[in-house]
Amino acid sequence: MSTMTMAKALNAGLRRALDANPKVLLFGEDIGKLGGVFRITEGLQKDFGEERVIDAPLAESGIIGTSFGMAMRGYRPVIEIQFDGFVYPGFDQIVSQVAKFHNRTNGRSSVPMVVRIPYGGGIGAIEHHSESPEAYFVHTAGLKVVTCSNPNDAYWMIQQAVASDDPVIFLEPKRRYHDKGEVVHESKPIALHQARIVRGGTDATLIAYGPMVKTCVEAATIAEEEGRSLEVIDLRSLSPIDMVTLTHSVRRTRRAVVVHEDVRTLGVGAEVAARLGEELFYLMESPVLRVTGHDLPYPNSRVESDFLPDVDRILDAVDRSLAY
Amino acid sequence: MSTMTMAKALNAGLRRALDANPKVLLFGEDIGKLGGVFRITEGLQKDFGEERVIDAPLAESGIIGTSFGMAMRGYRPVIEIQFDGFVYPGFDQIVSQVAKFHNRTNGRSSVPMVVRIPYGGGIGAIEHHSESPEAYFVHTAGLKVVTCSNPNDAYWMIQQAVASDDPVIFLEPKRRYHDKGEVVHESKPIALHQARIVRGGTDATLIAYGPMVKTCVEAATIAEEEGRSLEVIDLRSLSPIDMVTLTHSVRRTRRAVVVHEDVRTLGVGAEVAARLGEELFYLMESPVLRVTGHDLPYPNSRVESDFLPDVDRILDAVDRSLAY
Amino acid sequence: MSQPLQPWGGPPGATPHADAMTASDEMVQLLTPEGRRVEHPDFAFTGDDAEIAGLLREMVLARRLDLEGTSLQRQGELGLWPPLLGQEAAQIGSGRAVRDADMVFPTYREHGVAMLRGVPVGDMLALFRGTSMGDWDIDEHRFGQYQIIIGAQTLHATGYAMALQRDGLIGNPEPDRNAAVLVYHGDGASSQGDVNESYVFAASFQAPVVFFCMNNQWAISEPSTRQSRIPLYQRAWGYGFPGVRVDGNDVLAVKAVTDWAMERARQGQGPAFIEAFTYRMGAHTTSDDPTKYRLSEETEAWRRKDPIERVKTYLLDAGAIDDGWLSDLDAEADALGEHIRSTCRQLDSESLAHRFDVLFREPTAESEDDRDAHLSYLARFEPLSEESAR
Amino acid sequence: MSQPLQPWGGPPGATPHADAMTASDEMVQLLTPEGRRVEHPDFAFTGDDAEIAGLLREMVLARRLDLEGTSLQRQGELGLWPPLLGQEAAQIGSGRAVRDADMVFPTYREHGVAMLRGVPVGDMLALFRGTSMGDWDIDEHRFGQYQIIIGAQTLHATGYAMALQRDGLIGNPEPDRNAAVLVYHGDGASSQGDVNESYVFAASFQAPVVFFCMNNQWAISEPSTRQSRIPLYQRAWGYGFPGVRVDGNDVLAVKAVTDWAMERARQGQGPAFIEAFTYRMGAHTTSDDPTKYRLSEETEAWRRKDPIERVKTYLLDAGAIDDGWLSDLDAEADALGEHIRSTCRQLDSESLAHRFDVLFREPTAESEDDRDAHLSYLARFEPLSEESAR
Ligand SMILES: Cc1ncc(C[n+]2csc(CCOP(=O)(O)OP(=O)(O)O)c2C)c(N)n1
Ligand SMILES: Cc1ncc(C[n+]2csc(CCOP(=O)(O)OP(=O)(O)O)c2C)c(N)n1
Ligand SMILES: [Mg+2]
Ligand SMILES: [Mg+2]
Repeated sequence: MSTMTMAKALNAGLRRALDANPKVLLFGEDIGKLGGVFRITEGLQKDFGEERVIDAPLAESGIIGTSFGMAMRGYRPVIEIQFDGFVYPGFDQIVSQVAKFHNRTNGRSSVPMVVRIPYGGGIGAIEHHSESPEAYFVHTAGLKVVTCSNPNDAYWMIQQAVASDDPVIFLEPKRRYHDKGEVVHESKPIALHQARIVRGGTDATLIAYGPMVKTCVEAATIAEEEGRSLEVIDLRSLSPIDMVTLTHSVRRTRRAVVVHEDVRTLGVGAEVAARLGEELFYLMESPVLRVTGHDLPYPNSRVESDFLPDVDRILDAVDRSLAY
Repeated sequence: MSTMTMAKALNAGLRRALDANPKVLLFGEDIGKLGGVFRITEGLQKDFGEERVIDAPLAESGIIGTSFGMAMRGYRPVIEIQFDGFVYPGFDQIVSQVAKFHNRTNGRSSVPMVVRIPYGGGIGAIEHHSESPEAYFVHTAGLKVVTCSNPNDAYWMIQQAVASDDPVIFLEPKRRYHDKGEVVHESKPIALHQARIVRGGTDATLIAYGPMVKTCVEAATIAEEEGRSLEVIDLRSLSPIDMVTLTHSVRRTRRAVVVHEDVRTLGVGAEVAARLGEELFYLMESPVLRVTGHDLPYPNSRVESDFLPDVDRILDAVDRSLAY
Repeated sequence: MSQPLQPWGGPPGATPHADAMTASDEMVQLLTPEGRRVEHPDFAFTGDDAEIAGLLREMVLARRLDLEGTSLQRQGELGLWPPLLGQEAAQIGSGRAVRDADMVFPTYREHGVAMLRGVPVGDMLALFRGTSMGDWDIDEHRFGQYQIIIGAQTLHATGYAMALQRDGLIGNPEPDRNAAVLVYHGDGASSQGDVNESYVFAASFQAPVVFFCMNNQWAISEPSTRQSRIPLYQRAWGYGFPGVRVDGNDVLAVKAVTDWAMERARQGQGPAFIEAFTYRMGAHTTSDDPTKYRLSEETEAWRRKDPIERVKTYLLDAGAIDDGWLSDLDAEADALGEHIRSTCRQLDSESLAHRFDVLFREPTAESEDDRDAHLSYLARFEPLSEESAR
Repeated sequence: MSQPLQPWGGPPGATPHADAMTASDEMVQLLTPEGRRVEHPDFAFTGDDAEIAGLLREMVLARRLDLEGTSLQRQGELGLWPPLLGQEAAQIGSGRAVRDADMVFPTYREHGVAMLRGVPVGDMLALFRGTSMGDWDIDEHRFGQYQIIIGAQTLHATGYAMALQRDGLIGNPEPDRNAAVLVYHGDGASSQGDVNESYVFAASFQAPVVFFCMNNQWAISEPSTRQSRIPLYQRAWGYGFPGVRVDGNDVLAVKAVTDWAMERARQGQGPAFIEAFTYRMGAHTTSDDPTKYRLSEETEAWRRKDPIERVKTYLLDAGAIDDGWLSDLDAEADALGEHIRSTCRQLDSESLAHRFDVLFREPTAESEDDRDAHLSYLARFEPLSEESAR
C-alpha cells in the first residue's frame, strides 16, 4: 500500500501492463519524451523503448485506425487522446470500426484496445479542453466505458482495461489527477464493471462517477451535519451500468440523484433515470433527479463554476427529492 | 394539395428553398447528375446550376467543414450525407465547430446550415446503411434536430430547416421515402419544433418519430380493434423536444411508451422517460416504457426485423404499461 | 529552371529504376490492348506463358464470380452486388503479387482477390445476402473484411504493417521471413481524411504497406477529376514515397509493379503507391444506374481495352493455349457458377439472439440479460405460431 | 531517367517563374540572418526601406504583445498563452500580404496577424483569460476565431474561398474587386485528415485559398519529421498546386512569397501552399516545458537567425533608421505593453446566463427555460450572500 496521486497511479498501472504483456503498446501524441501533457506516461518510453511507447503523428483518426490494425495482429494498443475535445476526429473509427469489429466478424476477431481520455472541466482551461464525451460512447453498442475516481481505481482499472479482450474507453477525470489517495497493490480489485458504494446512507442515493464522486462525498458529508444520510455510489463502469448495485441501493433509499458534468439531455443520468424508473416504479418516493452540466457548449472558464454541478446544487436536488 | 412520395416532397421542398433564396446551396456526394442515391435532388443541378448544386469530393468532414466556411460568408449550405453511417467522419466538424459557433462567437456569427441524413433501417441494406445516429446529435448542445414522418412534413420541414438561422440536423426516414401522402402546399405549416398528435387516444400515449410513426399508427389501429385507445405523438423535433405537447398528452393518458429504431441505451427514449418522470411523477400510472432497437450494432439484414420495433413489440409494451 | 528533387526526396533507394519511373507521367504497360507484349525500362514480367495462362484463368473465374453475383442479385438472392467487371486484371495481377504471409485489406469490390486468398464463396456472398456481415476468417486467409466506410481500411492496413514491423517480419535476409500489407482503395477514397492520414502514418513509420489505388475513373457518379485534377499516383510524392501509374487492364504490368512494391516493402524500404488505371465497366452496384451520369461512348472505348481479351489474344498468338484449353476453362467457370448459385441459396442467417452473444468477447450481464429478454419475448409467440400453423 | 512533369501537373500558369521555383528544394530567402539582402530568381521584395521599417515596427510590437501575454499568464491574469516568439517575420510578412477584402483563418498562435487585422487586444486576451471564447467581430476584421481543434480551420477557409468564388470576387480585371483567403496551420497539423481534405477541396474547386504552413519545427514535443520525412511544401505537389518553402525568419521573403500566392489566388489561379521554415523559440504554451524534449543547442542556433535582428541590422546599415527611431519604437512598445496590461486586468466575463441567450440565434423554449431555471436557482442564494455580506 502506498499513497500517490491519480496521475502516478495511472503511470504505475500502465507500467505494470507493459511489464505483464509484451504486446501492450502505448500510442499517442507527445507521450514519449514529454510523457504526455499530463505526464501520465512519464518515463515509460525510456524504459520500454520507442517501439512500444510511440509518439504518433498529429491525427486522432489515424491513431485509432492504425491501433485497430495493430490490435488485429495481436497487439494491445493503449491510446492516449490528449484532451477530451480531441477525440471527435477519431469518432468514426471508434463507433464504426472498433465498436463493431467483434460483432461483424461473428466473434472470430477482436480488437482489444484501450482509448484513454482525460476528461471533464474545472481546471480553468480553454475551450475543447473540458468536454465530457462519455454519453456518445455509452450510447454506442460494442464499447465498454469505464472511469476512475480515485488513485486505487485508476491503478487497477487501467490494468483491467488493458487486459480486457474487448475495446474499452477509459475516461480519466483530469481535475482529479493530482488528488492523492491510497493504492492497495496487494489485494485483488473488484470487477471492472462493478459499481462501488463509496459511502453508505439511508435517505437518498447519490449516483456519480469520475470527477463528481468526490463532490458527492463532500455533499454527503455536509448533509450528514444537517442530519441527512446520503449514500454515494461510484458507477465506475458507464457501459455496462451495474444496475444490481444501483437498484439494491435505491430499493433502500427510495430516492436517487444522478450527478455528472456532462450536459443533461441524454447524459448518462437520463439512462439511469429511465432504468430506475422502469425497474423500481412502485418503490420510488420521488423521481430520479439530475444534477448536471447545463445544456450548453462547455463555457469559458470564468463561468465554469456556474456550469458544473457543485455541492450546493447537489444538496438542492436532495432537498427537492426529499420534499416529494 | 397534391399526393406524392416523401422523396418527391423533399425534392419539391428543396426546389422551393433554392428558389426562395439565392444563397441556398446543395452540397454532397452524387447529388448532381445522379440526383443523389435516393434521387432527392433529382433535376436540381440541371435547373440551378453546378455552382448551387455541387458534387463534393468524397469526404464528409470536408463537406461539412467547407460548408461551415460558406455559411460564414452568408451562404446556406444544405448538405446531403449519403447514408446515416457515413456521417461519423464529419462528426468532429458537427459537434466541435457547427454546434458551437454561435455560442463561441457570443452570438455575433452563425452558420445556418442543414445536414440532411437519410436514416434508419428496414430496407434490407448492408451494414452502415441503417443507422440511427440521432441521439449523438440530440446530446450535443447547439444543434437543432428534426425528422419528418410523412410527405407533408417533409415538404415543409425541409424549407423551415433551410430558413432557420441555426444549424439543423435533418433526419429523413429512408424506409418511408416511397410512401405517398398528401402535401398541402397552401396552408402554413406548424412550427418546426412542435410535436404533432397524429391520432388521439385516452389509454396510453405512443411517442415516436420518423420511421416509427407509421408503425405506431398501425399499432394504435390494431389496439383500437381490441378496445384500446392509444394516442400517437410524432415528436418531429428531437432537439428541442416539445415537452408541452408531450406532457399535455400524458397528463391525460397517464401512460407512455416511447418507440424508436435507435438502440435503447441513451436513445431519445431515455431522455423522454427521464423528463416525463421528472415532470409527471405523481400522475404516471406506470413507468415510461421503451420499445427500441436492441443494444447491438445494427445487424445483418436477414435478422433486422427482429431488431426493429414492430407492431407486436409495441402492443406488448402497451399491455405491460396497462398492466401496472 | 531549377532541377527537381526526386519527388519523394531522400537518397535513391535500392530500386533506382523503379523509383525513377515514378517521376514519369507515363503509365506502365507490358501488354497492349491488342495483345502485344512491350518492354518497359523499369518493370518486367518475369513469368512464363504458363503463368500467364494461370492469370487468364483466374481473371475468367473472377469475371464469372462477378457475373453470378450480379445475376443472383437480379433474382433476389442477394440484396446488393458491387460488380468488378473490367477490373479483373487489376485485381488478379495485384492479388497474385501477394504471398501467403502477406496481408490484404480490400474495399467491397475485390472479389477476385478474395477468391485468390481462398475466401469461401459463401462467406463473401453472405454479406450481400444479409445473412452475415462478411465473417470469413481474417487470419486464416490473411484477407480483411470488406470495408463499407470509404477508406477506413487504409488505416487498419497501415497499423497492421506497423505490427509486422514489430513482429520483426521485414528486412530479414531470408526473404521468406518477410511480409507486407497490400491495401486497396478507390479513386473516390483518395479524398477521405483517413486515407491521407494513412499515407502520413505509413510514411512516418516507414511501414511495409502498399496502397493500391483502383482508379476505375468513377466514384459512383463522380469522375475521378472531382477528387484530383492531377494523376492520383502523384499524391504519394507529397508524402515522400514512390507512386507509380500502371495500366490497370494489363495483368502483366499490374503483377510486375505490385511485385516490385511489395518486395520493396518486405525489405523494409517503406510504403509505395500504385495507381491502377482501369475502368468500372458495370454499375457502381446493382442499385446504380450509370446511364444517368456517363456516356456509352466512354464505356465502349474502354471495352476495347478489355483486360481479359488481350491476354487471350496474346496466349493464342503465342500458341500457349488453344480453343480446347479455353473450352475447358469455360467448363470450369460453369462449374464455379453452379457452385456459387447453390451455395448462395443455402445461406441462412443465425438468429438475432446470436448477435448478443458476439457483442463482446467477454459478455456483460447487460448483454446476456438483453439476449434472454429477447428470447423470452420470442418464446411467447411460439405457441401462437404453432397454433396458427394448425 | 524520364523528365518529370511540373510537380503540380498541368500547363505552366501565369507565373512561370514562381511555379518553377516550387520544384526546387531551396528555400526562398531575400534577407540573410546577417542582415544582407540577396536576390532570388523568382521572388523579389518590391517595397522601399520605409516599408521595411514598417515591418520591423510591427514585428517588434508583435513580440511585445507576445511577451506581455506570457508575463500576464505568469502573473495569473491569463490561464494560458501560446507564445509566438521567433515567428514574428512569418506572421507579419504574411499578414501584410493580406488586403482588407481578403479573409484570414488563424490557428491559436497568430497574435501578430490578429494585431495587423485590427483585432482588439482585449478580445484576443479574453480567450486566454477565460472571459470569452474569442469573440472578436469576424466579419469586421476578416479574421476568423482562433481555432483549437488542430486543422479544422483549413476546411472553413476553403469553404470561405468557395464562397468568394460564388460571390464573383476572383479573376476580375479590376484587381481591387478580387479577394482570397489566407489560412494558417502548423507542421503538426499537416497530418490531420481535415487539413488534407482541405487540400483536396481547394484543388478540386480551384478555390482562392493560400495555405500558410507555419513549420516551427515542433508540434508540442514532436519534431516535424514525425509528421513528414520530406519537406512539407512538397505535400502540395501531390494535390496539384504549387508549394514553396520560404525562410520564415525573413520577413521580406515571406512577404514576397505570400504576395505572389495571394495574388495568384485572387486572379483565379487556385490554391497555393507556403511552408514558412521557422522556429518556435518559446514553449508550446505557458503550460509546456520544452527542456523535456529539445536541446538548448538547437534553440541557440535558431536564436542566431532571429527574425527581428536581421531587419534591424539591415536598416541600420542602410541608414534607414537610427537609434532615435529605435528608442521611439521602444517607447511605442512600452505604451502597447501598458495598454495590454490594463486592458487585460479589466476584462470580465458575462455571466453563464448569457450563454443560454447565445446558444441559438432563434432561442428555443428549452434554452429559455434552462436559463430561467438557472437564474432562479442563483436568485435563491442572493439574500443569503447579502446576509453574509452584512
Ligand atoms: C464514408 C463513406 N461515405 C460515402 C459512402 C458511399 N459510397 C459508397 S461507394 C462510394 C464511391 C466510392 O468510390 P471509389 O473510392 O472510387 O471506389 P469504387 O466504388 O469506384 O470502387 C460512395 C460515395 C461510403 N460508403 N462511405
Ligand atoms: C485535434 C487536436 N488534437 C490535439 C490537439 C492538442 N494540441 C494542441 S497544439 C498541438 C501541436 C500543434 O502543432 P503544430 O500544428 O505544429 O502547431 P504549433 O503549435 O507548432 O504552432 C497539439 C497536439 C488539439 N488541439 N487538437
Ligand atoms: Mg472508383
Ligand atoms: Mg509546429
